[in-house]
Amino acid sequence: MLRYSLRRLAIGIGMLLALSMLIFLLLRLTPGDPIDAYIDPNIPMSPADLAELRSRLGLDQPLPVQYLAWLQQALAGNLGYSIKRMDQAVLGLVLSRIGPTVLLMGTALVISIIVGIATGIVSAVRRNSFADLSFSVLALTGISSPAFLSALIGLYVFAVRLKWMPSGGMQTPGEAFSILDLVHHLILPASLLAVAQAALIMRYMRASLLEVLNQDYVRTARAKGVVEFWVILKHALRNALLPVVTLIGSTIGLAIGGAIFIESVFNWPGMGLLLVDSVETRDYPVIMGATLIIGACVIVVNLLTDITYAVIDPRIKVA
Amino acid sequence: MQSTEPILAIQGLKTIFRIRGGDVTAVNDVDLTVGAGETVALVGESGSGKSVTSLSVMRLLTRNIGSIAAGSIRLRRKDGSGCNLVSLTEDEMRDIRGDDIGMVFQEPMSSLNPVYTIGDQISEPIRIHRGASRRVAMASAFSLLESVGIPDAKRRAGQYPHELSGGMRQRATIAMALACDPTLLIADEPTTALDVTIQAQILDLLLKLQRERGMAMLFVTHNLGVVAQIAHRVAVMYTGRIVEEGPVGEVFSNPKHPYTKGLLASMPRLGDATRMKQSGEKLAAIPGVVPSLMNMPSGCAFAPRCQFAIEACGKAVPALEAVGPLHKSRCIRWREI
Amino acid sequence: MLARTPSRSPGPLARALDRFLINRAAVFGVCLAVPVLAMILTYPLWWSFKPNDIDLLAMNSGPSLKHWFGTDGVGRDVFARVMEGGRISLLVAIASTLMSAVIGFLFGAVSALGGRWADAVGMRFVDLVMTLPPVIFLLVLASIAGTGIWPTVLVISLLSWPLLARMVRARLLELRERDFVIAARGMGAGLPHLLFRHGLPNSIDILVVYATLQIANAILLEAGLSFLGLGIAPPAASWGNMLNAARSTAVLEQYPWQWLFPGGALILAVLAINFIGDGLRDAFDPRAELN
Amino acid sequence: ATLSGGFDVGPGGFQGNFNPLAATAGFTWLSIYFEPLVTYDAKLQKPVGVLASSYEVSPDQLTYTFKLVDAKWHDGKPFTAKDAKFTMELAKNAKTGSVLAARLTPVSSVEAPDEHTLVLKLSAPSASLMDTLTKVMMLPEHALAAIPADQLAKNPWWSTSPIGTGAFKFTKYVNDQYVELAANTDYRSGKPALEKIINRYFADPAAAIAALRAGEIQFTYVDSNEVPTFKEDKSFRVIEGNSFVVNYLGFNHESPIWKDLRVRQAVMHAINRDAIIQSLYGGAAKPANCAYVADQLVPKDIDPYAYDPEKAKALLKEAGWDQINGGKPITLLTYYTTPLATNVLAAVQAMLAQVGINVVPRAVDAPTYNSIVLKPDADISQFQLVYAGLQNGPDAGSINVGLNEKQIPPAGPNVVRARMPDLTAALDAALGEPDAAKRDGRYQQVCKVMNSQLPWGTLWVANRYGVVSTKVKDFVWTPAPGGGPYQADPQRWSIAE
Amino acid sequence: MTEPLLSVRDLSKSYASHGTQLTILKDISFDIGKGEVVGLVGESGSGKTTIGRSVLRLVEPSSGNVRFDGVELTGLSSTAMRRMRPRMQYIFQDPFASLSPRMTIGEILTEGLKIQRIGTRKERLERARVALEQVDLPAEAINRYAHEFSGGQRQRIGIARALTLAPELIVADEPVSALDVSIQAQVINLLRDLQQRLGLTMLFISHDLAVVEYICDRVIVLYLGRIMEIATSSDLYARPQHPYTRALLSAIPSTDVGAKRDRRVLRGEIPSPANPPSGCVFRTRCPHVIEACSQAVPELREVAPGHLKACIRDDIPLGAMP
Ligand SMILES: Nc1ncnc2c1ncn2[C@@H]1O[C@H](COP(=O)(O)OP(=O)(O)OP(=O)(O)O)[C@@H](O)[C@H]1O
Ligand SMILES: Nc1ncnc2c1ncn2[C@@H]1O[C@H](COP(=O)(O)OP(=O)(O)OP(=O)(O)O)[C@@H](O)[C@H]1O
Ligand SMILES: [Mg+2]
Ligand SMILES: [Mg+2]
Repeated sequence: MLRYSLRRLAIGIGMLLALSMLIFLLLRLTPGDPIDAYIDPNIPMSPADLAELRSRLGLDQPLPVQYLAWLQQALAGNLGYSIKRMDQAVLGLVLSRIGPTVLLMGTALVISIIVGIATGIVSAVRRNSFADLSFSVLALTGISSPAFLSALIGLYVFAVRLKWMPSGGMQTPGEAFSILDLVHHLILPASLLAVAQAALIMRYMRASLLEVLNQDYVRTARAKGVVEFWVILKHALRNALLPVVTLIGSTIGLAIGGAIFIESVFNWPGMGLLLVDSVETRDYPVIMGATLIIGACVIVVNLLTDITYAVIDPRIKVA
Repeated sequence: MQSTEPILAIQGLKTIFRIRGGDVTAVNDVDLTVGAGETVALVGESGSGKSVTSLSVMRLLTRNIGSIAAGSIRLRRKDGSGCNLVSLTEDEMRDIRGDDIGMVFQEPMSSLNPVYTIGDQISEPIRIHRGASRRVAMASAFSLLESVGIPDAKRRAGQYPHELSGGMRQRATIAMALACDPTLLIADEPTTALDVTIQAQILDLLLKLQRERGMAMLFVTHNLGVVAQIAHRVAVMYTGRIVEEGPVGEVFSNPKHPYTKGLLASMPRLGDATRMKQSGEKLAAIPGVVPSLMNMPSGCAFAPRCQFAIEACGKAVPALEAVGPLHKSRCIRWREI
Repeated sequence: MLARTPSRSPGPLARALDRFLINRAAVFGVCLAVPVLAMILTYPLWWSFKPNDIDLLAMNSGPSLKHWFGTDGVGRDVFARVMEGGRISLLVAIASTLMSAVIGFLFGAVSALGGRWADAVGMRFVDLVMTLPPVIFLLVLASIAGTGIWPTVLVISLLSWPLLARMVRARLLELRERDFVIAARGMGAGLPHLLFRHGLPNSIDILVVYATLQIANAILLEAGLSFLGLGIAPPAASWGNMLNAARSTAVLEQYPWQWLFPGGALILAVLAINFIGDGLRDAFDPRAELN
Repeated sequence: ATLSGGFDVGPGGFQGNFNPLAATAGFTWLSIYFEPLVTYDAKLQKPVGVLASSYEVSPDQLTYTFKLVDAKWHDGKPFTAKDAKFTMELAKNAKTGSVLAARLTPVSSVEAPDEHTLVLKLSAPSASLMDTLTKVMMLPEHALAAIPADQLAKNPWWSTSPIGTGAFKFTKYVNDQYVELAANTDYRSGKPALEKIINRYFADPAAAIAALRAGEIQFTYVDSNEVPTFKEDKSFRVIEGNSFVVNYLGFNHESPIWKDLRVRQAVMHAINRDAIIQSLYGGAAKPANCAYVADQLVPKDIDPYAYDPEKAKALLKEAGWDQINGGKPITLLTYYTTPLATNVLAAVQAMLAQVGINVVPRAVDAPTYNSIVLKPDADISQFQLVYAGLQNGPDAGSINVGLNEKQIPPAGPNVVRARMPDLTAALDAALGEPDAAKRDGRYQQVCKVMNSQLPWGTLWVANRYGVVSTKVKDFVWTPAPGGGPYQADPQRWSIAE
Repeated sequence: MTEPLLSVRDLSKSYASHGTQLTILKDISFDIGKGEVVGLVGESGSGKTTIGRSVLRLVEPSSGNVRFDGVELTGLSSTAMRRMRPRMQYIFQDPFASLSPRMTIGEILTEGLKIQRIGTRKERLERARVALEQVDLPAEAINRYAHEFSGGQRQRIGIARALTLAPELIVADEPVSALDVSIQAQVINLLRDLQQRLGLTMLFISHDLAVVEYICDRVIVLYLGRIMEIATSSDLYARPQHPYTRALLSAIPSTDVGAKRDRRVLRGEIPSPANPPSGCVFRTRCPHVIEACSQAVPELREVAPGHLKACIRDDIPLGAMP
């Protein structure tokens, strides 16, 4: 297992390198570059001036040269400097976003895993009951609502109308930091995010559990006099977990990328906001840096998921 | 310990399956009693309803598909109280399962949970019904494994079902059923996957437990040798009905139903083989096919294959008649057999 | 007991249909889907407004007898747009769901059943695709593929399959150790046989859930694409870009019919598809309990 | 008291930018703690002094002399002409990342003859120099001199400890959340009324509106279609102003389909601009028949291009539109993605369709747009038509870059590739006019040429809006392009508790 | 004898489990001639299934070779192997796990034909029907699912599946243990019939020594992954040479109620494959063990024509009691 993990991690590093090249290439293929993004089309500048700005950033160099220059900076440890926020090193910029993202996504994930698995189990066990139908309808409604819409509606209901929650941000401006304040700002976006994720988890949990409930070993467990609750939770659930774990794994992996809509409506200073912002401004170094860090997370989480498979189901061999 | 009241008394049991095109009666009008310290063997045609009878006693038929349509199943519990399993609630039933009744399922692979070690699965009923701690329960699991003849029990307990051979899995399920010293053990073909030495060992173990604790056993098997060795009484089933029942010696030496007779005749006997091979003689099988449950003949279900069949056989289902002390047969011509 | 004449037991399809028909939720789904589909397909025949006709004098008017669902910010009839949007959104969603389900299933199943190397290479590729930031990916694809229905379908499909691939793989990793799969191998089954005769039926539950969720996801993703100059170019209607109108606070608050109706249509469609999907899954699962 | 606002929301904002040298927008906020030598008055009509108490221009338009006021940096050090010279040199030096460098090329030398005098020498007269100077925020030499020019932009000074001379001083920036300023009690025009000003960042304008209505902020920019909600609400005051951006349909003159003037005229006649303005903009825009709408720049006798689809059809017929293009789809490229713009384009498309011009809008993000239209060898099929805007004020000469033949890419951003000698001549004449009094007349000529030759299908100049809580007093905000700067007098802002 | 149909040489198999290496099979060698039925008996867990599966490469052996009809199976490419597959079939021990829960019996039975592209759909169904009849199942079973059948019925479906491809070699892993004796008799008769008519070759794994005696020409006795004895069945049952074989034979229960035979239930623990005893692996439970048994692994040697045993003692009288 350890050797396998190490090998996968080694492959992962290679993949990150490949990823960086791929993204580098993709970025050059995207229409518009940082300089194009820098100017407001209403207040235009001449292409000649822009070319001057480009050459100052080295954007006129041949691609391999640019890539090597980036790689050199990246390996030097700070992943280069942002083009838009020239005073900030990418590594710092990205790292400062990871905290808020982990906080937001982590909270949302914890809520959604608990809620999603619990409702999924109830739905599967009480199939076609009222509870199942209402959970299903709720979940599908959650899945069918665009994130920006639910975020805006949430904002309107809870911040503007009821005034229970602040309208966004991570802390009250101008006040000293306090945990309570943070939690107050966290609840709304985290729960909105959790709804959609929980709905996904619920659907897969339900389907997968239904598949397992008819198995003979579930009957064996009943024959042993195991309480129905534990029959489901211990004997059936674990066998049904693989797809759900996969789903949760990829959600976690991608969570580092932040939640674009929620973060932008709630102005949560996370990775999603950073990424969108840097894409809008074609801030190449930031995009590369952020992507690599997200990529590293995805790779690690996928590895963990694969190991989890083997832990959950001994018949599956990693390696 | 000895009480006249049997541990298990099944009366008029009828179990049906709902499938498209109507109901299928898999078990029909089955009466069966098992006393303390007694072993009743259930033999018969494959598909005749032996497993379904066992599942009915455990009330573990697939919900919404299989159900008990009629009859009563009375059980005398460990504490001496009696109850009718058919009318118990699911909660009360749960107390009984695994504690008063242990069950060995026929399918050793699929009835073991693939994701838990067998040690864990064997110790589970002990934890549930005895409230034992994990460590204590595990320790009992080791000794259970040893008693069913699995060497190196500690290591085996840590293995997963797919890492065991077929026989070991089967022994693990036996250990699991015995975990709480049940008063009634329902064993559905517990030794089919076992080689004769292990089989002998298991049978010895069961006999020992029975002697020590007065355990009642309902033993489903195809192996008539095993029946002879372990059972006191034998019930022969054919298409959902008991066709003959009686003390083993009596039934084997003096079968009073043509099916039982055919069954005994088809058994290969050690030592006959060489002779039969040389003479090109075949094993005596019962001619004809088993009628499908969806499509049962009226009257005696065995009549189409029966060499003794007469017209009356096709008229009505024969009653289970006493043909001797404790010996019953469901054949109108038992006297001629 | 009367002798019954031997009746042939019904085939698997008949039994599946039977199971489907006794599933109330599934029948409800069909009852929901069929009229809605019929309406969407025939609306030009019986509805007088066209989806793209503007009427600046009648803009932002609420539901009325004339305009059942009201009008939007340039006075187009919301009902006509919901119908027209339904055509486009459902086409995009169903096509892209099919496509991504095929890709995802094949990738996952080949990884799980095709041996060590297929697994290693396939899954690392999935990792790579999962790590690509979707926005970048979209921008590039947008500049290559342009707008329109089929580029949109392509883009959405390419974006959505990795999760399915991993889930299918997880399911089949366990399946490949089962005796009946070994039995098929023992009869000389090649990869295609394992994929379609064993892999597919045994991951059908995942596929069904994926498909229903992906339909919703695709419709919403299409809406997101229009920000990047991809997707269904306005003024062509799609449920997604109609929902986008709610980004304006005024529409969100004062003209709710402009997003409630497409939103409601979307939810109804997803519910119907889900119930039908669940029903089909149950119908083809021989062990599922009847209810 | 604290005033919170979304100062960087909307088109004039530039969230996360702290470096005025690199700023293309965001001056509303930057000019609260930095100050330029001169700025526009609050109506954006003429430049007035800020750190310069007065200035003189030599008759040949080649020497500008500024007298500087007595001011102090936030750290207490005096502001001198040396600082001004230092700043001008930074701004001229492209290595610092200055976006002003190109516009300051006419400045050949910067002199500081004494503590309070700054002299700029020009190599050629420049009508837009004053406009440019409003954007040059003075920077402290003592804090920045040690940093090499090419490292300046990367220095964390900008977002951690910048000092300026303004009424408020920088206290802190919380990543992507807000910037906080505190009153500069030593401010030369008196102690500010507010204790703190907070600029909250909003990634989504709708969220800013929510915060405003929740009472968490007192001011933000709003899109015109959000205005009606606030107009009725007594607790808010709506501030309206000219956006100084003219919206137009830019004909790609390299595309053969627009060669015929009658086709372009037909486009103008086919679009019911009044209806769009009335319904979609709620009346908050002025139809434009050339790049200008200001009375002094628009001659009386120009063609109003009234809505007349019949005439449009007739013109197209005359021109032989069926042969030129007919019903083939024409890509209409735009970088406007707001809900309002989506509606406008839907209306425009429907109106053009009525006369037989089939345009297909394609909205892309700004970088994509720029990369398509600014490419010297641009692909015509990607943008036969653009829906865009161009700054037309406060300096009327701003539009030159978009229309002058000499500005065709790569030389400049004349993205429609208009090659109209008359127009170029008119523009050159207006820009070269040294006499301020005659300048308006010159621009009227530009307007006239545009109106008759239609390099663009000019549409309208829309208003822009800010909404401020009525609790806030003496608040000055003008929806200037790029956020200003202009004379906002933040030291006078106050808030009623 | 001409070249045997199946020839197994030095087959070994080990699993890594919990960090230790378990040697499940060690140096197994035997031949099966064409048309021959060879029984494989042995204690549960001794590796019978593993041999059966390794022979057909359903699990990959760790080392050793398997030749089938002159073709070296080990090392054959997967495509080439697939082409060989229909000629050799496996009947699974566990009738529950080896039938797909999602296929009807018809689909299960025609699967092999379909894989091998044999016949039209109708012909395939016809063959499936014939196979069902052969194992005495009603034709209507074709549209039902495996879980609707009893254990014995499923076992027969498994047998029918192996037969549809008309293989030359069948490895039957306890094919009749779940069947009642009358069906068992039918199936045995069927298998014998096929063997005689078509020259079917079979490796027959079973616990039921009576069945083995009846159906097999030769018998291999396995203990802890090693071959203990090989002999023709008449020879083996009449003159068992290895102490383990003798113990096995004596443990067979008989139907004669009360006739307690001298059952020699083996005492002692079955050693674990994780640390097998040195020398003869059976010595820890052998009633006739002597010092020398622990010294060296006994060779499998011929003690009479066609009768091989792996025991160093030749001096144990038949029927000797410990
Ligand atoms: N879920 C089900 N649906 C329909 N029929 C069923 C179902 N389960 C069992 N049956 C039918 O019930 C009958 C009795 O089956 P049962 O399992 O009791 O047989 P058995 O006597 O245990 O046979 P064996 O010895 O082969 O295990 C069989 O004919 C079988 O086809
Ligand atoms: N995947 C595996 N991992 C580890 N050990 C295994 C695995 N599969 C089989 N074994 C071990 O191999 C040994 C032989 O197993 P096998 O199934 O061949 O026995 P068998 O002779 O067929 O027994 P039975 O008669 O009980 O079916 C057993 O000790 C078993 O635990
Ligand atoms: Mg059974
Ligand atoms: Mg085995």
